[in-house]
Order: sequence, then C-alpha cells, then structure tokens
Amino acid sequence: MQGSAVMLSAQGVWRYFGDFPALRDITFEIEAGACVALLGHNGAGKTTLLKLLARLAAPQKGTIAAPPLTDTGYLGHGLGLYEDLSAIENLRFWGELHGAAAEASTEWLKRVELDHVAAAPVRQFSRGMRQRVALGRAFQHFPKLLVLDEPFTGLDERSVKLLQEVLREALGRGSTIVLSSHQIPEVMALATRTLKLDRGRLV
Amino acid sequence: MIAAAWQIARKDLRQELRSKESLNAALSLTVVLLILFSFAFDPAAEDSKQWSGGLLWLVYSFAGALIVNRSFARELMNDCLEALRASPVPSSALFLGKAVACFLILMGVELTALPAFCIFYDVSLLGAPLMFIATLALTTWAVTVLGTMFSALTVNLHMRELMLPVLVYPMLIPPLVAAIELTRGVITGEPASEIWFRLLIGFDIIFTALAVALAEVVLTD
Amino acid sequence: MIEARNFTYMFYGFAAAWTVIVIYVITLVSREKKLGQEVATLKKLIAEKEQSR
Amino acid sequence: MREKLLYGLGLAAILYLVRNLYVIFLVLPDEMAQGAIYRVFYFHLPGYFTAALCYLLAGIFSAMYLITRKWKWDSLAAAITEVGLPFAAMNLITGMIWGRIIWGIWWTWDPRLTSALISALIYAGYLMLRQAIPDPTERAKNSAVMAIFAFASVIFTYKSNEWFRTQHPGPVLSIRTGGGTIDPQMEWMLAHNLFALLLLAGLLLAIRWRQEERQREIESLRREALSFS
Repeated sequence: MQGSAVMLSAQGVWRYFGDFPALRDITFEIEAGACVALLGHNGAGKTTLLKLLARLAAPQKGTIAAPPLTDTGYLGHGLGLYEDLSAIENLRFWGELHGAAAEASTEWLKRVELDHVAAAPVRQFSRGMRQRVALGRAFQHFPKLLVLDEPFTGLDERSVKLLQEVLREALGRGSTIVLSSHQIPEVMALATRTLKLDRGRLV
Repeated sequence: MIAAAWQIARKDLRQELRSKESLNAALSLTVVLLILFSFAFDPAAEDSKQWSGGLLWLVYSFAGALIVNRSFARELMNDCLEALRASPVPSSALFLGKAVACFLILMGVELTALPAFCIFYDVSLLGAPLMFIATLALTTWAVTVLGTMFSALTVNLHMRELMLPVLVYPMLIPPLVAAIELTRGVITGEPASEIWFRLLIGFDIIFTALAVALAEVVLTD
Repeated sequence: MIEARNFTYMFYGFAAAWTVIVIYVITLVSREKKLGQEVATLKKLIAEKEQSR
Repeated sequence: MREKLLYGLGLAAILYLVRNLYVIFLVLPDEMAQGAIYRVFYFHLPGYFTAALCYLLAGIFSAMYLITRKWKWDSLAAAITEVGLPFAAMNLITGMIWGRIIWGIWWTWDPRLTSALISALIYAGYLMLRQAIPDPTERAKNSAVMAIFAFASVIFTYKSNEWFRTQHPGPVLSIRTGGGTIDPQMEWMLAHNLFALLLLAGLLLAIRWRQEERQREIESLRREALSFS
C-alpha cells in the first residue's frame, strides 16, 4: 500500500431529486488508508453520497473516481441476507460474487462464533446473529474500500464491539473506510477525518 | 458474465425450492383454473380440440405472472437488491440469471400441470411431442424474459402484483397467439403454419436483446 | 331508410370524436388548476420554514 | 409570449377544424356505396395517424432521455403519450360506429382493430406505470425503458398481424384496398383534417408538457420542504 495515494475523489458532484439538488457541488479527496466519518442531519444527503461512492448511482453532474466494485464493500441500511438460505450459503453466495475464497466464509463464521449453526437458515437467527453474519457479507472479501451507511445503528453491544474490531483490522490492512453515523463517540474513536454535510453541501 | 448469471440463477432456484412460495401458488392456481375453465367450456364438446390449447396458454400465462412477480420482489427483504447492485455482477448477468431461474421454475410448473390438462380435457400431445416441447420452451422464454424485465421495472411499486400483468399481458399477445395456434396444431393433428414458429423465435430474439441491453439502465439509479 | 340510419350514425361518430377531445381538454384544464394551487401552497410552506430557521 | 402563442395556436386549430367541418358536411357529396356515414372517416384516419405519430415520438423522446438524461425529454415523452391516447380513442370509436353500419357489428377481431386496441392498452399501461412511481428519477428511467419496450411491441404486434392477415383475410376498409380509387377531393379533405388534428395535438402537447414540468417542480418543492426538518 502506498501511503498517501488518493483512493477516492469527487469533483463538483451534483445529484438531483427532480429539480431539487440533494447534493450540491461536492468536491473532496480521500487518501488511501483513511477512515472518514460522514456527519450531518437526516436528509442532508449522506445516504445519497455514500450510494454514489459505492457506485449504486451516478452523479448527474461532476465525476467520482472510486475503485472498481470488486474492491468495494458496501453495507447499506438492510442486512442483505436471504432468509431461506443458511448462514454459510449466504456468505458463500456473496463471496463468490465478489471473488472471495471459499475459506473466507467459514473463517468468518468461526470468528463470529456462528460455525455451529452455519447450516441453519438465517430465518431462525436472532437479530444480533444476523448482524454478525451480515458484517461478513461486506468484509469477507477484504475490500480496499468500505462504504458503510449507519453501520452502528441498531447493533447490539456485541456486534458494536465486533464492528469496531473489524474496522480497526481493515484500517491496519490499509483499507479505506467511509462511514456515516449518528453514534458520534463510536465513530470518532476510529475516524481520522470528518466530512460534514448540510442540506446537500459540504461544510 | 455467464458464470455470474448462473450463480444468480442457482441462488434463485435454491431459494424457490426451499420456500416454494411461487411454485406452490403457481401450481395450485394452474390446477384450479383448469378445473374452473372446464365448467365454462365443456371439455366433452365436439370442438374442444379447437380451443383447449388456447385455454392451456391462458392458464400458463397466469402462472407465469405469479412467478416473475416474485423474481425481483424476493430481493426486497433485507435490501438484497441494493447489495446485488453494489456487487461486481454486471446488470445484464443479474437480469439473465433471474430470467433463467424464472424460466426453469415456470417450465417445471407447466410440465407438472400438463398431465392434469391432458386428462381433464381428453387431449393427447403425443402426436407431435417435439413440436409441443419447442413451442413450450420458446413461449415460456418469451413470457419470462419480458416478465422478468417488468418485474425489475415494477419492483418498488406498492401495487406491483396488479401492475405487472396489466403492463405485460398486452405485450405478450403476439407470442401467446403463436403458442395457441401451434398447440392447436399439435392437438388437432393438422400442423399449424411454421410462420408462428418464426414469430416466436423473432419475439424471443428481439426482446431478449432489448432486455439485456437495457438491464444496466434499469438496475442502476 | 338506410340513408336515415347512416345519417344518425354519422352524427354519433362526429359527436364521439368531439366529445373525446372536449373531455381531454377539460381534464387538462382541471389539472392546470390543481397544479397551480399546489405550487402556491408549497412555496408558502417553504417560505415559512425558511423564516423560522 | 408563450401564453399568447398557445392561445393563437388554439384559435387557429379551432378555426381550421370548423372550416373543415363546413367542407365535410356542406361541400363534399355522399360517398356512393356508403352514403353519409363515410364522413366519420375524416376523423377516423387522421386520428389514427396522429396517434401513431405520438407513439413514434414517445419512443424517440424516451430514447433521448436515456441518452441525455435531460428532464425535458422525459416530460415530453409523458406528455405526448397522453395526448396520443384521445386520438387513438377517437380512431377506435369512430371506427366502431362506422363498422356498426357497414359491417353490421360494433367490433370485429380484424388485425388492424386488434393491434390498434392493443397499442392503446400498452400506452395506457405506460401512463399507469408513471403514476405509480413516486421518485422522479426512477420514474423517468423506468418509464423510458417501458416506452421503448412498448414501441417495439407495437411494431411487433402490427407486423405479426400482417402475417396473421395473410392467413385469414378479414374484412378490410374498402377505401384503403381501393388504392388509387379514392377521390382526390376526399383525399385532400383527409389531409386537411390531418393537419387540423396535428395542430390540435401540438397545442395539447404544449399544454401537457408544461404541466408535466410543473409536476416535477412540485415534487422538488415537496422534497425541499422535507429537507428543513
């Protein structure tokens, strides 16, 4: 990993809802290895910006330079798990799509102490268990860029600890992280930098 | 791209085989409709061979609407669709995988319900079995490729179960007419014009190409 | 006899053609009114919020 | 300025249509075989052409939206599809009334009738889809895709019905099969009324287009009102 290479950049990005600009002239650069906390009120445009960074949508004006999807891990509001499939099937499915090794999924389940229920359908899992599986979906392929939308919201205590741990590890590997959150203390413990949005503008 | 499409198709099939939500619904709807129609149209009537093929395709297209409806709707829970879009799978592969899964599920339902149809309406398809299988496959693909596309277009709507058939059926009229004519040919033993085959193949090619070309547009914001 | 019937039906035909257009124009006009009102209320709402900020 | 232009266009369309009515009723003679009823033709055929032109342009505008992602193409496509439908209805209804006299039945599953009806259904579906999607970006994108599918399938239905026709020759309108036998005076009148209807369609399009833009403005204002909280 080269120390301060630019991993992610936005140049004069605008994104509209109809005629209403949800993002207005956003410009920034994020160097590789940084952990950026994206702050702002509800409706300030955080989710919209994160979706652009994860290439879920394209800006109407301006450009975004981001690593390809194979190197990106995205965790949105939903868990992204299939209820009828087992924990291991879920992780394997997402792993294959991202080109992760088969062992990564089993490793992950061991790590979050769910290997004894690996073959049970996710439907039967408690909320905390699902969250731990879901983290694996975004992390198991060791992405260079992690885009996380409110990752701490609704997590139980154990998952919060786990998430902090995994995020630190990812930073240690040289990954870049962009995350939005309301839980300021949890995020500030990790963040190397903050970006603040107010009504679609960076402030 | 083909590998990714197959992964998606396999996942959808596995999900369907576990939950059987659309399989069961489609299969029982098919049988119920076959029984109901037998009251509206007398299967013992002289001319029943003339119209029973058309009736079969009506029933199959209802089952098809049920199945394609679930195709993208099953990605809604836990925001899986968003996670799929954020994955490196090309949109065209995602679309094709889902269409293939729908095709296989619908073919399964159709083949399972076929004996019931043959018995209830005293029909033999053995006169030209290959012809019938070809018709079945080509028409089922026409239904699923267009249906899956509209499943994607309507996935975020509150009334998608109602909207999808309203939007798709009018567009499906040409292939369904062709299927009805070809099936009538198989049942009566007087082969239908090959022009209907050309119509089906033409429809499949044009609309598959269009759907694959537009999948990227539909699946990214 | 057939001439008279032809004439009546011709009248129906023209009436129908014009009715379709008239109905459409009426829906357009009523929509125009509704849209104008809606823009006005929303602009007022936003102005109020802007002030109370 | 734009207002005045619209009023002028409206006045011109009405005067033109009234002038045409005068000619249709008082100048032109009855048709030999059909008598008075043939006159609905002056609305039937131009109505069809106007609707067909609207469908064609809706497809082109939708493709333009997908290429340029400019809102104006989306609102134009929506507006012209909606404007096309009353003309399609005019075509279908006058056709049915004519068929009642000449064929003795209101409706027959003649290929032309069938494909005209299917097209109208498909485009009505397009408008329903638009109405059901709340997000403007998604609505524009999804309905543009639907419009392209709709256009492909209208062409396909029309073409396949021609194949269908080669198999089962059905009752077809006498004037059209007559080819060159149509009276030049009547042909002129058809052209006149086509221009009149196109003028009317243009006017309606201008009004509807502005409404569509206004609708988007409303949605944006709503969103803006939400962004304050």
